[in-house]
Amino acid sequence: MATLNAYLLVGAVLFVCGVICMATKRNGIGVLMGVELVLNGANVNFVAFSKFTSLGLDGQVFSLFIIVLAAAEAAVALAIALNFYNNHLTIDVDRGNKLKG
Amino acid sequence: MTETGELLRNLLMTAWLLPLAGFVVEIFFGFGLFSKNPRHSKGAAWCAVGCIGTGFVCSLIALLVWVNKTGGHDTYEADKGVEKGWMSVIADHNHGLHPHGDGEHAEHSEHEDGDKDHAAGGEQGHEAEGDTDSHDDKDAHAKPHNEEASIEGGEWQLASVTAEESEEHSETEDSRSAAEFPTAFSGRLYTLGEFGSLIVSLDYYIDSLTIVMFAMVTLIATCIHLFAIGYMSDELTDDYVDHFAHTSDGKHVHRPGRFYRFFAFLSLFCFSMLGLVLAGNIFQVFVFWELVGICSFLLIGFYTERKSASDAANKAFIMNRVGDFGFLIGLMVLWTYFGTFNFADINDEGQVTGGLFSMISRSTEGEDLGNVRVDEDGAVLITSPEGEVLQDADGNNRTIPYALLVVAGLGVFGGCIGKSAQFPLQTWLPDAMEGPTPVSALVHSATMVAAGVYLTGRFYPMFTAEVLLTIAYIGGITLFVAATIAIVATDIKKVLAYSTISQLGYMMLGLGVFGWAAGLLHLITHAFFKSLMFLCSGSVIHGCHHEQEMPKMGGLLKKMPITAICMLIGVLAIAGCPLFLGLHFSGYHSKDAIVASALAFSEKNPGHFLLFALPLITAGITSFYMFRLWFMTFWGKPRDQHVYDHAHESPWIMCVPLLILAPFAWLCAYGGDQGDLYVMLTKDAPAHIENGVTAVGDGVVLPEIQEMYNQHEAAGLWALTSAGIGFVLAFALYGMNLVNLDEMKKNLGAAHGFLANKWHFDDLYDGLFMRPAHKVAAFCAWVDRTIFDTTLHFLARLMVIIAQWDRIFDEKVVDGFVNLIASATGDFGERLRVFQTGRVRQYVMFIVVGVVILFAVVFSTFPG
Amino acid sequence: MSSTDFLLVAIIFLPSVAAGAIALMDGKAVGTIRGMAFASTVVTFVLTLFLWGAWSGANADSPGDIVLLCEAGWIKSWNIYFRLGVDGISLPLVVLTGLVSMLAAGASWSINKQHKGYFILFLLLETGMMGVFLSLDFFLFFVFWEVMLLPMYFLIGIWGGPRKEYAAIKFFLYTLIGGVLMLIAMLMFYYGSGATTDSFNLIELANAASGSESTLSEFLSPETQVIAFVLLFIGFAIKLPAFPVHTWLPDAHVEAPTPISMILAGVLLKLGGYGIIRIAFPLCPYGAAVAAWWLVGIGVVSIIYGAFAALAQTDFKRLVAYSSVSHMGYVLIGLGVWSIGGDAYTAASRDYWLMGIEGAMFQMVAHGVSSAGMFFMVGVIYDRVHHRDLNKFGGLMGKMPVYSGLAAGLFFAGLGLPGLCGFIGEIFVVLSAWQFNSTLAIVAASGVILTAGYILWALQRVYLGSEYKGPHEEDITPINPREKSIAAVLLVFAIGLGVYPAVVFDMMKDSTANLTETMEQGYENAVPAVAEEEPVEQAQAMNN
Amino acid sequence: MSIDQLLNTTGRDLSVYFNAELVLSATVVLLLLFRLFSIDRFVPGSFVALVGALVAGGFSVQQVINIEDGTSVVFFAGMLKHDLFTVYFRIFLCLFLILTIALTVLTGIPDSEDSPDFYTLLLGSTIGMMMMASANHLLMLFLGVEMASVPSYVMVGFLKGRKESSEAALKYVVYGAGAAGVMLYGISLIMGVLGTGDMAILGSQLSALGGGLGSPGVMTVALGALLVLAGLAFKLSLVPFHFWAPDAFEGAPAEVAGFLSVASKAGAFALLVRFLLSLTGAETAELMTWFGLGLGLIGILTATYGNLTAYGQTNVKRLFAYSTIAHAGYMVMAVSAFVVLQNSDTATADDVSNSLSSLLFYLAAYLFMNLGAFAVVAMVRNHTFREDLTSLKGVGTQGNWVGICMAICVASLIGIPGTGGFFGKLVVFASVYKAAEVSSFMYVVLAFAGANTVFSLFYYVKILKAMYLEEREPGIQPVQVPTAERLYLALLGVMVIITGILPNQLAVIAKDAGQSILAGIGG
Repeated sequence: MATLNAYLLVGAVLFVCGVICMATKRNGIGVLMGVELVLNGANVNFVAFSKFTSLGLDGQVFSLFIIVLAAAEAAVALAIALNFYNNHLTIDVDRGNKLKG
Repeated sequence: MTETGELLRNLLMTAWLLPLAGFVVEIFFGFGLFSKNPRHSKGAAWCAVGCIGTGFVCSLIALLVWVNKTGGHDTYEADKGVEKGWMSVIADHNHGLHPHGDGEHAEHSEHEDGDKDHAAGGEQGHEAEGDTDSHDDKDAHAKPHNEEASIEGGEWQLASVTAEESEEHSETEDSRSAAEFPTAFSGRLYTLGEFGSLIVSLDYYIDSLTIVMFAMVTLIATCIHLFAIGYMSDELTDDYVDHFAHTSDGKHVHRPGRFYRFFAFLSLFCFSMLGLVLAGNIFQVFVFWELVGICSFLLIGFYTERKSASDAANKAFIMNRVGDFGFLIGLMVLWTYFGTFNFADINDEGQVTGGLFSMISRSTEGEDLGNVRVDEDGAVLITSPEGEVLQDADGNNRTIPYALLVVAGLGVFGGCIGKSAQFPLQTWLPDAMEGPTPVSALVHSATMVAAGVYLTGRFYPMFTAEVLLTIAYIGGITLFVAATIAIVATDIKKVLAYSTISQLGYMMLGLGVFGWAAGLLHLITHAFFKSLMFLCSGSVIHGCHHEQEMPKMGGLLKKMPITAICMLIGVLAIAGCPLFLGLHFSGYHSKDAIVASALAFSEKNPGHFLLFALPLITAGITSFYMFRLWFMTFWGKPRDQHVYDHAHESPWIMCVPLLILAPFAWLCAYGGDQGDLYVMLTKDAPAHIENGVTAVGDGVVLPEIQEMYNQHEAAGLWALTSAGIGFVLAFALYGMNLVNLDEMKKNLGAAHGFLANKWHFDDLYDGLFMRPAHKVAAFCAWVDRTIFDTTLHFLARLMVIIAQWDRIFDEKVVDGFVNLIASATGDFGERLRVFQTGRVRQYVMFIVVGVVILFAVVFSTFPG
Repeated sequence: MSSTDFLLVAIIFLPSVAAGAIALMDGKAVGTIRGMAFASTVVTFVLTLFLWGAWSGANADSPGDIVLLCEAGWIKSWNIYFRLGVDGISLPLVVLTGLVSMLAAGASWSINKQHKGYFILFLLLETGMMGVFLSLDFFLFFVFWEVMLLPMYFLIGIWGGPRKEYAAIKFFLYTLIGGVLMLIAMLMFYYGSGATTDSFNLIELANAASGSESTLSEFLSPETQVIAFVLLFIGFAIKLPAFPVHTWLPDAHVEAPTPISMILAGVLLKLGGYGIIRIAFPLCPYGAAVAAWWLVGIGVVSIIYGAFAALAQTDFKRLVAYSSVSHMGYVLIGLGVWSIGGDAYTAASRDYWLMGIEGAMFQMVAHGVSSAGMFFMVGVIYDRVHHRDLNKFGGLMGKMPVYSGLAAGLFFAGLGLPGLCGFIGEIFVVLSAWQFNSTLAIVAASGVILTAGYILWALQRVYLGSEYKGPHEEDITPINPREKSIAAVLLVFAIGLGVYPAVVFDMMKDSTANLTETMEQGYENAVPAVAEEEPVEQAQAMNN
Repeated sequence: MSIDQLLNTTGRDLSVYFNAELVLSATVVLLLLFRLFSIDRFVPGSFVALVGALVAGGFSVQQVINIEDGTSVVFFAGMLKHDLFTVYFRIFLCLFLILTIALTVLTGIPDSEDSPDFYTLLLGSTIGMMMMASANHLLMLFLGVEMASVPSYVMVGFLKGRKESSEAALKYVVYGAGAAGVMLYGISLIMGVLGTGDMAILGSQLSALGGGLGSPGVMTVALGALLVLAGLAFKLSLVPFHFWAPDAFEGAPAEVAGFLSVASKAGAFALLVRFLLSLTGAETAELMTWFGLGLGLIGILTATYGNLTAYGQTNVKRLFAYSTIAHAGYMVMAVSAFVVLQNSDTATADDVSNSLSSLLFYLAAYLFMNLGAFAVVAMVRNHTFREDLTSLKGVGTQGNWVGICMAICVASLIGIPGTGGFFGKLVVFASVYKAAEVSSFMYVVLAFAGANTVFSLFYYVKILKAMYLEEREPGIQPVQVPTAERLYLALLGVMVIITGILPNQLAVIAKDAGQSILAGIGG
């Protein structure tokens, strides 16, 4: 029987993976995938907490919302990525370095 | 306030304020308000003459009133007064002064009327001569017959009034306090500022010294105004060519004449000078002290186009300010410890406030230091007019540390040093000769420079023995140094200037050796003969078309006899020449008195022998250089034919003043220490000069007045011998040309050079003060630029360098302190900008880093 | 609203109203704009004279108190009120402001671009100045204080000389720093007095500080008073300006156009001194007593430093600017000569301090006249030859005799010549200083030599001499009637104040006497508190 | 709770407490429908949006009238909370929305083609912010943030053809998503440990955990809270989560930048206050004080960073972005003071509500001055097609309204008395000073706040200098704005001054709002 901590560990790993993905991927889509990982890391936590603690259904509801929101956000993010591509003819996020300082 | 007091006040204030009114009118002359062609009009001059002339008449009336009133009462008052401090001093003094006068009380009431008339009449006639000039000799000769009687009588009358006045004063002054200032009138004009118990006001203080000074100043000023109408007449033009001022292309400066302005300044000066004399408190003296200074500045720099003139004006004013700095310190001490500036006690609605002169009481009690009352700690006690020790709110005795009293005295005297061109601040006066000659005559010989002596005399009660000794030495050094320089000076005005310094030194020395009356007598006599000589020199310069160098003159006696004779009278007066029938030249009396005081002093204090030797030797030097001047100018053959050919006697408007002044220069001190003038002056002498001061420890002994009188004969002989030698030498060298002067000059080159360079004082001051001051100034400016602006700026840059940051913020917009913050913050901001890399992946890293850092911070500082 | 309320409000806001009217005018109607602006300053000046009359009536009833109070609610949630009033300390400065503003408006004919904006800002500035002098609510005071910043920034920055931007921002920066410190001090008083209805009321705060009856139940502890005083003092010292924080002044004065230099020197510097008297002193008597030595010391350094710096300048206007630093040093000395707490302090010492304060106040008024005059005179010649290099003048006495005469008079007033206004303030301050500290007094007195030095030297280089040595000689025309009348008015005031200074002293004497008494009370109130705490601290130290 | 009850209450909630949001949502739908049926050719999208915003604003104002003093109502099954605080922000946001729409109409930034989309996004984002202001559950917290953020990502990238715009949008979305993830993770920890997401009881749950501050439970909650705060800090652009802001502002149109700088901050601050209050329980004073001081530190860093970095900027929008960061720093100081005071024994209730109201006041004053500044930037851009400082040169001396409005706004941003910015700063400083009596660290905060006022002078004056002291460069178009724009600018300028010289009413309202939320948590 997996314990709460095990789930939490999985969540944390997902979270960290996501962050690392965001920070290292040069491909815009890859970065967005990292975002999904981060969100889902939290999702795992919620579901685990709802199972093991008094949080109850709240956690599961929360995770549902997150999934929906992640979808919406992904849609927007993809649109923006597409726009970026239109302008830069690449999806390499490092090429977007005009704004700085 | 008595009627007499009011009358005197009104008269003197009229004399004082008229020149101010004159100034206001005259200064607007240039606008053509009063005349269609202001540049050609003498209106301003006549306005000025009218003002100062009226002032003179007022002063004269005041003098007569004073003599009359003070002489108009019975002598029993004097007996009453014997019991009272100051009064008794005067009375005793008179007894001591005149052996003949002893026991003659009974006669006085009989003599009363006649004496009074004579005293008044004598003076009146005396002065009236000045105006009319015609009966000069007759009156002068007529006087001696009644001399003895009139002097004694007049003097007794004057003395007797002291107590009488004190009764009359009771309206404003407590009779007791008035008794201490028996013939003095004092009151308030208006208040400048009132701070709790402290009041700063404008007051007036009228005593015999004031009145004598008023008469002297107004008379001389009137004469000089008249003289100046002639002397300055070439300014009456629209195109005045100044031959001494050049433009950069070498041409002479052309400018409109400024006749009216000269007289405006003269009027302003007269106002200031009279205000100084009339002042009733030391603060007010300071006020007018500065005002005469600025008038002197304006008049010295009258030829504004000449660099030398404006330099001299600046020098005069700034050197005076150096002295005034001391004056200011004195004022601060006095103000802090005495809480008043008033000379005399002031009575406000029955409440008598002590004046300075009654706050230091002199007694001969055992515990006292010198003759000043002190407490057990050696601090000087401050007393009320009644002679009781004052107490502060906590019930402690009010005191002033003895040292601070000395500081106060020295400080005030410091002002006198500057104003009277004493060593070490003497160098401005010769330069001041850049001003027109009437200015030199009025401001820089007769009146303003004598103000220092006047103040020293006026403030005498506050000086301690140490201060007096300083005064004496300063005077001694000055009189010798200046006289030696005068030997080699060739500019006729410069000789007179150095002579003035030297004579002022005499006065200071006289005052310093406790010869109060001697010093002030010399002040008056000197004023007359020196102004006369300056006017004569002005006449010579005018006659020789602005030639001032004596080596180019000679033989002018024939061309300008009036000038020459008048000058000779002046020379004889300054040399101290005696004459038959008691018609001694005034300098004889006054210098004799000073030398006698010095002799008495050095007998008491053998260690200070120099104080006798210096004036004695200098008497000879004085005689030498003055006769040198006269011989070089008027005697012998013309040295420069061109100058001689064009020389001419001055017009009547310039000669008349000479003729008016000459008899005064000759005879004003008639009678010496028994003469009218002397007696009148001593009427209000400070109380403690009578008895002298006994030394405490190693201190100096100040001689009694009687001891000085005893030395008169001996001193007179000494001085006469010395002067005689001087005359003989001068006659030999310049009158008969026995020696080749050029040879001598060559042989004595070093000494001559030293003297011709005025003992190198100017160089010394330049190196000591002027250059350092400008250095410091430059330093301050540099500090402002550097310390406050650049250094911090530099630090900001240093910070950048240390940080190895290569994008130095190079905004050129701002520098300095703003730049510090601006560039420091700017640099810092720039460095912060590097974090804003513009790369989104790094941004994400920053989130992580941020969270981790926060995490670390959280759990390192977590309260649990 | 009573008539006196109206008077006070009108004095403050009339210039603003005029500014509003000008804003609606056509910018090309230069003459009308000038006339309008000048007229409004004249009316304001006349109103200040009416205020004088109203004040003297009210002051007779309650000598020395702040009278003609006018109060209206403003920001009630923060206990901020619109409180105005006048007493003998503010009145002379109000009149001075009216006068200098009027003359500066007259001097503004030389402004040659963007007249409309200039006069709007100018009038707003006058509102700010009047507001500072008349407000009795700390917050209101602060608002007016800071409100002047922006107009001044633009006035210097747009119409100024070559380095105008630098000067403007420097002025802005320094004043803002001072303002921030003052803001913090203001909060200290607000909360220190319990944040109640009267916590911004300067009168009640002063009452509380002096320990007399007050609507405020609590007040700052003595230690806090010291901190508050330091904060306030720095803020005011910047404006004054005092030695280490003076460097904005030369730049601002030099770069500003002539009328603004007149305002700066004539009025703005006085705000610093006024702030100290009106706020820093009565609100922190204990702090003032503790800091007295610093005040005097800084004052002395300012005098000497300013004088030396002036001596070194070659720019005519800069010289005058540094002379302001020097002259305002006397103000600090006069205010600071409070030897309370020392052994030698007696009832008489307070009189000397009173003399110092009144001398300082007089010095502010006198400097307002003389320095405004000096700046104006510099401006007159600058308008003609467009340079200010002292070494390139000379001979103006011959070319512009009337101008030179007037200028000499005004410069002599700056020099401290008796009979002119500069003398009275300086001498009274110096005289009062010896009882405080003789050394400092002597050093301060030595300033008279330096002052004479730099002023005379400048006069010699500019006015005397045989010929004019600089460029644009052909443009040197005689002074015109407008300039002549401005200078003459200033000179008349300089002479009048110098000859009869009692006119100013009479105005302020009751108020300053009140001030010294209450501050003495305040100090004595605070001393037991300090004395009590010390044993406690010692006991704690023992326990530890 | 039965379904009937639920339906009933929901109906009531919708019509009474949620009507403003409802109107805005309806407007969004309407906009989309109009586009669908091409009605937008006859009825401009801006008009529809404006009407919607006005109606929503009207409802919000009506809520003020209806609300009873000091009451708070929980609705939507405890998800949202209705009190004066909420209403205050609703009105604030509606007002701002109206002004923004007006501005976009004047400057014409969305062309008619795109305008329904643009206003849809704008309105959607505003709804999210309103939800942030009324959130009473951690779920709503998250939803609100996301709802406000997601449309704003798009708005930043609205200038489709511009490289900078798309780059800015991408950065914003990535950064925002990352921050959301972090926040979400924090929420999960808090909810997991405390067993609830209801913000009303978080505090009591936390207190009930016991075991002192060192216990793992509390530590975990603290960590969770920290992560949530990091997410909020992203919205507030606090250092070190500010990186998106300058880039996004520079890339976005000035109108959008203005909107983001004010509105999303307002919502986020409301949320921050609510979140921090929710954690306050009987035993949490020490923890919360510590959070408060931490916020103070963040405030120092943020204000200093913003002001210093702004100095070197040449792009006006970027400069104002840093200015926005700096002002967020001041406001966080107010929050910090509020938290410190709220958790101290000595501070009175009045002090606490004053400190909260200082934040609310500052926000209101900031609304006008910052919008004014961005409006000027937008208008100048329309004439010069540039947004750098050089393009502003000489604009002021041309004597038009743009310069005066900008001068007033800049003065207010500096904090010159007579402007709203000054009074805002004063009340913030006052709260910090008051808090310093509790914790002396706040003196440091106060000192930095003061110093930052001075620092900020430099770059603000650069703007004034360019506008007034420098000559217009040749070849740059003069800026002469039409009357409507003048009036708009005049309105903002006047409002800045009114908030400065007659701030009493606003201060009273802000105080009431502050008191209401405090009353809501029962002290």
